[in-house]
Amino acid sequence: MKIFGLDLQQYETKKEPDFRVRDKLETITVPLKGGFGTSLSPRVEVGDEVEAGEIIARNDDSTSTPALASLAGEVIEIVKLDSYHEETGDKLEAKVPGIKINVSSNQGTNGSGVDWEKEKPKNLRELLYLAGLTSFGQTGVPTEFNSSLFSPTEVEHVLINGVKTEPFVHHLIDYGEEFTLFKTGLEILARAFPKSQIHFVLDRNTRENLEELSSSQRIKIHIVEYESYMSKSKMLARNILGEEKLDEGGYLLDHGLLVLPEIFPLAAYRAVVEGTPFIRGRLSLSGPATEDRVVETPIGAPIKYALGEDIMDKAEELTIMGGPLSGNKLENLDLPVNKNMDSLVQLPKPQGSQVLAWLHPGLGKNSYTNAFFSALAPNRKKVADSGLHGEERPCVYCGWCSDVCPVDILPFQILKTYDHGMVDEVNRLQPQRCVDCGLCSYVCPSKLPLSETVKRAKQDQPGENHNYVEYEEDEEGLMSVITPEDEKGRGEESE
Amino acid sequence: MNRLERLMSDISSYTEDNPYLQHITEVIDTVRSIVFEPGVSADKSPFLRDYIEIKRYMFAVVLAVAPAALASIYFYGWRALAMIVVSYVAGGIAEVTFTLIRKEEITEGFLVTGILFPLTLPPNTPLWMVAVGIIVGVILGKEVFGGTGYNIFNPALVGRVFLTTTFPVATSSEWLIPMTGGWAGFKQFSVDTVTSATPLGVFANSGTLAPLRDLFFGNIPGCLGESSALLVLAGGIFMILARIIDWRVPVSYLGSVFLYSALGTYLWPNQVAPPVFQLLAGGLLFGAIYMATDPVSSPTTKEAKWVYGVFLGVMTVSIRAFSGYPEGVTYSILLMNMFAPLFDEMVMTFRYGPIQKPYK
Amino acid sequence: MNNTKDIFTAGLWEDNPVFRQMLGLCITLAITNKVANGLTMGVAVFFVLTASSFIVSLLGDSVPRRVRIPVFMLVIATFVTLVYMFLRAFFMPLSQALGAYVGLIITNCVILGRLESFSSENTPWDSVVDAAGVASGFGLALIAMSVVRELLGFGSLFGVQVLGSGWTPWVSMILAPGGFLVLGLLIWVQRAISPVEEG
Amino acid sequence: MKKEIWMVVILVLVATVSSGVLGFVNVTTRPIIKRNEVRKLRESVLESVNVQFEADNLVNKFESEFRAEELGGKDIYFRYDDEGNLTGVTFEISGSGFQGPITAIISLKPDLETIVGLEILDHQETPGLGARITDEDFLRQFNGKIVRPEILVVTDAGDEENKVDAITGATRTSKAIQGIINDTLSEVQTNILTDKVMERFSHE
Repeated sequence: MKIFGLDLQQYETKKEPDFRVRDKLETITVPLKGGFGTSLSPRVEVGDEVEAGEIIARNDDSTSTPALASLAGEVIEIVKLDSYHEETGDKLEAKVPGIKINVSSNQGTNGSGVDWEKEKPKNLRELLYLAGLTSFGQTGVPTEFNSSLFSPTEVEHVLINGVKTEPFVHHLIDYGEEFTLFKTGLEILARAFPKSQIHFVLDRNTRENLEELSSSQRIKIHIVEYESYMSKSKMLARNILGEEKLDEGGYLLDHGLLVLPEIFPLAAYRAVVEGTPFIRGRLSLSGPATEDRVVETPIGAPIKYALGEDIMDKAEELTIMGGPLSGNKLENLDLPVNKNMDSLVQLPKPQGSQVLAWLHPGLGKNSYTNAFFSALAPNRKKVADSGLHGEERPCVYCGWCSDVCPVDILPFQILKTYDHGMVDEVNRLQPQRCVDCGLCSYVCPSKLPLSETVKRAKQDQPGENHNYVEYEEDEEGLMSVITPEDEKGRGEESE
Repeated sequence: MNRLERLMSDISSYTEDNPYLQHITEVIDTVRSIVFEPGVSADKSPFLRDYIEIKRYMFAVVLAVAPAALASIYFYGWRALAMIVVSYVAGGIAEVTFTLIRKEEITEGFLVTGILFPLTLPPNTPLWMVAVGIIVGVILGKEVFGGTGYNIFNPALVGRVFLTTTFPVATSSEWLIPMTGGWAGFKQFSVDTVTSATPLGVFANSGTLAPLRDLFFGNIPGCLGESSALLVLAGGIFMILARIIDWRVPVSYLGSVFLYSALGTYLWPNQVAPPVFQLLAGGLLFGAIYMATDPVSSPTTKEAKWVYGVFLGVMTVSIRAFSGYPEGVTYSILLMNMFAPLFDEMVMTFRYGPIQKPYK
Repeated sequence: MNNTKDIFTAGLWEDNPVFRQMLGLCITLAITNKVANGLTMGVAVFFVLTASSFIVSLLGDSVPRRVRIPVFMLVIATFVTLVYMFLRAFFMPLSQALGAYVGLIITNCVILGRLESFSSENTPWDSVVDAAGVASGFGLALIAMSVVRELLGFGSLFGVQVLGSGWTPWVSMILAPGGFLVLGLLIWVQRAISPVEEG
Repeated sequence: MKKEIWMVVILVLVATVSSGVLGFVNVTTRPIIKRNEVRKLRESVLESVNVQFEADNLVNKFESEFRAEELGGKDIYFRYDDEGNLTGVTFEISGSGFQGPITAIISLKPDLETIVGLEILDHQETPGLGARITDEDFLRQFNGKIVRPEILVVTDAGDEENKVDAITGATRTSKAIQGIINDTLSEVQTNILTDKVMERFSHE
């Protein structure tokens, strides 16, 4: 227990998650956009029969990654799916097209693998592209195809982010049983990007014995402290690239860094060695309002089905996509699972109506301050809920937001200057350093929208590339994407 | 939802609809939010929020100052409590009236001002002066700037300075000798043994130093809250551990007082009192722990807090030694309050460079 | 602006030199701790302002632009010196209380401002009315401030104890800080009664 | 060219008229102003020795009581009894107070140590606080006090012959008065008066 620090571990439910597989499905809806890239146009029509693993949408003209049918069946409808802004979580006007398939067989694919040690790197990258794996990363995985803004030669470092430090969130990989596969996946990556260094970053709690990995020169292991902000790719990149480079803004791949999720090496192993494309995603469910589990499910299955019916019992509780500190509210549990969904957290609604809450000793309340006497009762279970625990008040300049900030910015000053429209002052305060950890909003006693404001200030930065792609609505009301290439061009023009 | 809460929400919605009562809805809602924690979920990330809130934040200060307040009753009788009550009532009415007229929100900062203010006054201050002082402090020290969070000066000290300049005879010429032994002040309403000077005043006039033991435990004449160094320190340690105040300000303030007065005693022994006496006498500890650390009116960056504390110390010792006033804590804090934003600005310029004006 | 009443009331209230235009604050803060001082200063300024306005508007266009300030100053200085000597001769205690501030009426920007912006371009009658309005506004501000300050600071008005002998004097009201406080509060009151139009 | 000449003409004209008017007024008021000043000084001097006077007999009274002499650049007013014996010395003392200079009139017995009376001529002390040095209650305390070795203005004077009570809440001003009396007196005693007074004594 830390006296002078933010100890979010107190919230953790320490038990191991329950691994399970979901594959009894009647219909699935494969979204034609998941992760980085423009949304695709379907290559199938209603009535077509598709095989599991068959490419059902592909668009070589714009930056994208093919979409695959995750189960065999008949295409029954092309639907429009709700879409959410990936950064703010706001529901967008535009819809994402999806292909609804009436499942005829829950069997997987019968593909055949290749001997990865003999394949050329270029072929390995092609395999990754065809397996639908190249939509990961901030700007996609570079291949010979049009899957990323960058070319494979620009990749200097590949970083596998095995850090899960936001409260409650589980790892998607069982580092015990699946470790060999995972390790092979890393070696495949090393071959696919022969001129780059592979980094695998873990938090301290994940696995103790790592000698097996460090045998290879090409794969470097990093172990980071268990802090809630450490899982942010920008934060990890600091260790590899150094602060100065990151403060310039831009994409990580501008500096040659490709950050990929921990599921990637395993998926790459399956795609290359077993010949199974990425049609089964993994999703962790956790949080105090639900049962903890990690589920493997065909992409396109409705979320609530993928996780199990019992999630519906908790539907009135808040469901968050991503971690509780930086995730987005998920209102519609009928949405299909897409490729880059990895974790759901369910937090209970606040109980409310506690009489004179501010006079209670608060032994079960974890807090940055010790104004609660919970520090005196370390063994007592700490309650977590989605409550604001107070009303919004003017800033009193307590300075806690800048104390907890891992990248040394002054969120309250950014809020003050941003709200007054003082653009130059905001720019001076370097909001682009922010890694979106959300801790400033977490600790704020005045309940001010600090992290939200810093995010907005960051997006307004001159010369700052948006981390995410901007969307526009086309004539049919479907989402079309301003390709980041266009955006790059625009940026240069306007400056 | 229990009966009381339902009743309050009924009252609230009734006043909202009634055109004649609309303007007191704010008061009802404030009372409601004080009594019941509103069960509102965060609607933007992070969805997990710390349990700390302004009410608890402010209440922690009240909790920290409570021992010193109790001690003031012990030393000076129940009149000390009467002063605190008058301060809360008069200041509360001023605050609520003002916020209602200005149609602003009622904020919780007054919880702290209301108790800190009377503790900075001499124990024999007439009760009506306490009321005048807190009203001036709340309105001119805080509300005219926009309420809690926007004030430049520490409102309690604004009230105090107003009283000492307006009623100098009543607030700085006569002091009471505290009672000790047994139940002391808990048995009576007021004390009437009068003396003419505090230990600092005695030093300024005659160069005599009060015994340090008395200064530490509280057997000395002075303002209500400042008499016992021990209890003030205890409150300070609690607040530092609870993160309510930053340790940098008191440490740099007291440290610079110590160093400067050590040097000063060596150079001008007749004017500058020795360091330990300086630390324990007068309102220095109370000011360093409860006043200089007021988050709104002090700097917010860590480096600026150091600078602020050092300046405070130098200024306090200088005023004590070389000016007409035996005590200088109030004036130095108010003066440095004005410089707090400047120090922050300097730190930001140092850390992030000057403001770039690209289009000019 | 030809309406006599409009000209007068503008100076008296809407464009009050102290509360609205923030002019002549040095004098306002310095001498308003007693009503007698405030009144005397008000009368003195009234005399100097109306008289010099009248003279300046008579001179009118015959003064070349480039020497207008020296001419104005000469006119003002003449009247101020008159007042100064008059007070010293016949109201010795008052003149001592006002100290250097009578002499400083010369540099009072209210006066120079009116001469420059109004009297030099208008008819003698309008100028005198305007001067009277502005000077009354100035006097009104002085008296309002000094009433508050003397009442609280001494418990008296014109030196007569009105709040009883038990009144505890509010010393700060007599001193400069009280001047600032009362000025600020009165500006607040004036603006609450007739709000400033934005823009 | 014509413009410049006109400018000069106007300036000269205005200046002439202005100085003419002021000159006239000055001539008329100067005697009155002068009289006022002298009057005030004389009133204070008379009050310091506690001599009653009426507004119309001020001049007579003053001239019958005092003889003014300038010694060492200072106006000293000597007072004699009917037989011509020196009975008192009065002069102006001044020094810095808390807020600004303080000028006062002090009257002494011929021993130059016993105070007969003290009057404040001018000061800038805080009204209601330091300004209470002009109060009769404060000033009357000095009557009969002896400046030996020096006068002390303290919080509780008792009956001691060189101590007076300070003004509550105005310690600085009280100390200033103490300083002004002690400093000026010792200076005047040693440098200007002692010889002169001794001479008078022996002479008479």
